[in-house]
Amino acid sequence: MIENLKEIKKDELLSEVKKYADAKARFVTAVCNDLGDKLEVTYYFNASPGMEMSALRIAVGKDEEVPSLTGIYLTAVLIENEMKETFGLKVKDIAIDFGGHMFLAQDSPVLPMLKEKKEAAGEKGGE
Amino acid sequence: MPLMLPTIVRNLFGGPATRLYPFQVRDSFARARGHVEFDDNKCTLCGNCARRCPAAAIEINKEKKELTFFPARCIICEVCAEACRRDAITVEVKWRSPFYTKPVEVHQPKGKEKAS
Amino acid sequence: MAPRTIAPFGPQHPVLPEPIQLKITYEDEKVVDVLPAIGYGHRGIEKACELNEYPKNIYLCERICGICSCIHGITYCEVVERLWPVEIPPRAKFLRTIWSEMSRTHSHLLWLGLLADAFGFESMFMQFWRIREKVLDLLEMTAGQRVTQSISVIGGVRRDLNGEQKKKCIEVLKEVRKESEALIGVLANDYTVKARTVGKGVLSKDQAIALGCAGPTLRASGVCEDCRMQKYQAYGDLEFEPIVETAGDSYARAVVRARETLQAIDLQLEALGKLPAGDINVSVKGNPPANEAIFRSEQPRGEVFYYAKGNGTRNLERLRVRTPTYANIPSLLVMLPGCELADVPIIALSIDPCISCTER
Amino acid sequence: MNQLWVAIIAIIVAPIIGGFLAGIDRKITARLQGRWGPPIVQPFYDFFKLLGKSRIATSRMQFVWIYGYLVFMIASLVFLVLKLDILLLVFLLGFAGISFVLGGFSSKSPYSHFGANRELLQILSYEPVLLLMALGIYAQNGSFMISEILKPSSEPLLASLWPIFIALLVILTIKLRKSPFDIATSHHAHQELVKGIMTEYSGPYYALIQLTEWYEIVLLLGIIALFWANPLWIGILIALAAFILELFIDNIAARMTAGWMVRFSWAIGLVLCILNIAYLYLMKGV
Amino acid sequence: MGIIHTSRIKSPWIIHFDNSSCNGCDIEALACLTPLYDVERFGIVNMGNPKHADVLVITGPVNYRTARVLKNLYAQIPDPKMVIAVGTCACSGGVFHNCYNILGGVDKVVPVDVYVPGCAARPEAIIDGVVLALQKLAQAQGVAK
Ligand code: SF4
Ligand code: SF4
Ligand code: SF4
Ligand code: SF4
Ligand code: SF4
Ligand code: SF4
Ligand code: SF4
Ligand code: SF4
Repeated sequence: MIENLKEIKKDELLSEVKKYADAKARFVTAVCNDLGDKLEVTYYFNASPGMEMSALRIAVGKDEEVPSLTGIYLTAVLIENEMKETFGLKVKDIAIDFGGHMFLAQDSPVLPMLKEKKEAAGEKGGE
Repeated sequence: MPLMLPTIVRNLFGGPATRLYPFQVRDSFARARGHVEFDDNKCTLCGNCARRCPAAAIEINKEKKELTFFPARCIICEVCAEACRRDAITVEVKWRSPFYTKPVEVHQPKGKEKAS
Repeated sequence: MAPRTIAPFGPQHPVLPEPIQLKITYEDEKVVDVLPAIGYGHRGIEKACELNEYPKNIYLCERICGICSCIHGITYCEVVERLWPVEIPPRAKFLRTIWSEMSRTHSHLLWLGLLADAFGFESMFMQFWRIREKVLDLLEMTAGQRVTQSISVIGGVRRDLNGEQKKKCIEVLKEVRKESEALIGVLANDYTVKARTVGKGVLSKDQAIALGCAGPTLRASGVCEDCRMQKYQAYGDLEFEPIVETAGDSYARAVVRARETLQAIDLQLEALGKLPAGDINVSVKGNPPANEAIFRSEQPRGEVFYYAKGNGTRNLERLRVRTPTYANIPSLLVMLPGCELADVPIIALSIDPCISCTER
Repeated sequence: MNQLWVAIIAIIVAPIIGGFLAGIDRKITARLQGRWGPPIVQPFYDFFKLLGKSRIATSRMQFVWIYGYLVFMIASLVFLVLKLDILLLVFLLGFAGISFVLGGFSSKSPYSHFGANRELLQILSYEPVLLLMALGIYAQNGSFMISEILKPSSEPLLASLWPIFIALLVILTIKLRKSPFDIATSHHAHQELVKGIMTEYSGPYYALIQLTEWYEIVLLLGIIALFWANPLWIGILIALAAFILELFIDNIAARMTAGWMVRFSWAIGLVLCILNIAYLYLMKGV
Repeated sequence: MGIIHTSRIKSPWIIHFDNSSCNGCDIEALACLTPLYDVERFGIVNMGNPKHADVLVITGPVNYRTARVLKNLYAQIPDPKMVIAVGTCACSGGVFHNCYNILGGVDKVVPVDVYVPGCAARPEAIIDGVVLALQKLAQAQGVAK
């Protein structure tokens, strides 16, 4: 159960986030989930000062574009790049775009976090 | 300004803190996790340890009646010892010595499945 | 215009034993631009956690990072316990707190040493690490390992503290407190140390919040936020007051950590004194239901965020870990430009960049 | 003929003494830090090991400059033992430093460049003081010749030149690359520059640098010993005490920045020297 | 050449490379330099510069990106050189055996002379490993002479 979770539409995202920024909330992180046909992204904020957490959740199709938060919160740079390369989430206009190779090297697996990759990834042994 | 001076003078005259390791070995703590040992007389090849090992360091081959342990994969988490109901795995306090080639321990357990 | 030089800082660099590369553009010796290049520590732990059964992940999560390993293991257990939810016995809560604070002590001493090393104060580095060994001995005595303690399981803790160990802990902790207090006095007042840290890498309060910093980096800029204020585990029963400094420079970050070291020792002593009797774990049967949970705890480097999603099977549907360094790295983009080459290691170190947890 | 033999013996003995001093340095430093420390002969092991390493070719010019560094250093040592002109000695020492810097600049590594830049700053901060020291000696003795200092009849320089002596201690810290002045490179700790100016030298060439540094230690301590030249053993004791003092300073200070170093050595060193010389001239009454 | 051979054994300068380890073994390797263990007794100095190093100490499993860096680093160390893999995951991948970005142990990329197991490898074990590596070097030289 996640407290203060608000499900919103993709188009409302930036305006909602702006409200947090104006209230001087701290951006904590975003979590991406693979729901099969859709990707669900949840953005977590911490009301500052204090430790109260709230969240915004959007669900988008796998080929839909998502606006970037980096215009408002520069710190979202890392997580947006990460979601882009591990889930294939199409984030538009990230402030510093690592082009899908922030964590992953040229020869790493592609989009490793998607569910259908599960079996393939599990087989690679240790030694 | 030389605030560090007392400390270093104390170090100079107090003698070094160094434990001259290979020549001077301290006893391990009583419950330190050093390495795991298998007791072939107790093991019944049930496979509990292999299923629970987070590092996949134990492999069980029921056909050949063999338990293979790969020390170079073991992270000494003690999970296998907790999982084993026959007390066939003990955690020793001494760490495993380094090696030139990765060892593979093949065990052929003789333990009987008790009726209990 | 002065000639520009691009020098990589890392990925293999002695001062920062962490695999991060900062591509720094210099003009003479002034930094004009920074681009962090990461990915040297990426392993794919979040995915592996979906492939493993629940208990195995404790050991995998602990190895997200070897320095806050203890708190990673505990936080994973806490978030998974919230999926059911499971309530753990009070003694287990206290023990988790004690071990968390013990690892905070060792981590902060380690960092203070590394900082001393970054400005070339070798004897201070050695001295901090010498004190730290005593804390590691305590960890080994109580938990069985110096670095990866593996004391937490879902439903409680694995090992108990007996009376003798408790006595020994109190004795050693008092010793450590006295020694670190003296050394911290040197760190905080030495002329050369101050000359190298005061006013270096200033981060204002608003910047710190906007950049989403965490932990000592945030608190050194005057923001009073500490996950322990949520009163999880035993923190509700202990006297805890977040440590805040206002200057926002490298010196303030060092002072916050130095004071937290002493505070962590006090918290341990208090918790050891109040340790309730009772069981150390409850047995948890079956798989957690399809549910989501988040949990945040305060690691030495700041707030760590765990998100877990179960699906009723013996595997997690999704685990997400946001570590404090992940939140702190963007602040380098603001702090480094404009500083001198000689200050780069100090400023980079002042956020305590730990890459292994950032990239998992 | 006699002079030649003195020079040859000095060239052979100096690195042995220097090596042992380096070993003592490491041992005492370790003890100050509460460690056991390496054996005293460790620098020799390092030296011979480096000689046996394979050579990895980088820029050729670099190695020419490194030989220059060594040769100039030996030359200035010869000047000292043959009791020749101290002003020329200071110039030769300067040339040695400059060869080292040029060696750093002739490689491609940015670390090497930064290191060379800083080494240059170091030269900038110590050369003026050394020159003024020579001038001070001239003001005292009326001659630049070292033989003049060593004359049994002459008074110890320390009596009248103690401010210059203090400035020289600051220079010694810079030259021995000790905190707070281990800017261009350092022996024990690591820093933002990896190994700074030495980054690009490997194997036998690195051994040569070490050899040069051993000469340098002996040379500098020799200059310090001149400040109490009669009897010379007191001077040598003073030099050793100065050396030990450096080890303590190294361990009670953090590394400062290059800019701070230049300011410090000029503010303290130059001012002390100039006041000293001015006083001497006034005293001698013009 | 006698003195050079002895010196090689008496003066192993190390360079430490962190692949993608959890830091556990890194801090233990660092702890070896500190007062309680002080490996400078054996002439070991942490150089941080491959061109000056003799022994490459590697912690952590190899991932796709560090594999290239590691190969590079190994090539920069002048001969003769030794490689010590410190920690279970440097030996075999250990607990990270099923992570997607991990190739496995260090020996997949560079030849390893000595493996030091343990998670994290204790400073004592690391010292044992260095001693073992030096013995191997001494033996190899005995044959070569
Ligand atoms: S004890 Fe027997 S039944 Fe139980 S897990 Fe082992 S083999 Fe299976
Ligand atoms: S993956 Fe390995 S440990 Fe897990 S169930 Fe299969 S055989 Fe057992
Ligand atoms: S100690 Fe842990 S890693 Fe080692 S074999 Fe047992 S379960 Fe596996
Ligand atoms: S060691 Fe124990 S747990 Fe493992 S197979 Fe044997 S009896 Fe079963
Ligand atoms: S001793 Fe300090 S500076 Fe040297 S490599 Fe280790 S951490 Fe870096
Ligand atoms: S912040 Fe992360 S990497 Fe750093 S010590 Fe804590 S858990 Fe480990
Ligand atoms: S910040 Fe990360 S890598 Fe560093 S010590 Fe903490 S958990 Fe480990
Ligand atoms: S062996 Fe263990 S402690 Fe060492 S780096 Fe690997 S996971 Fe970390």
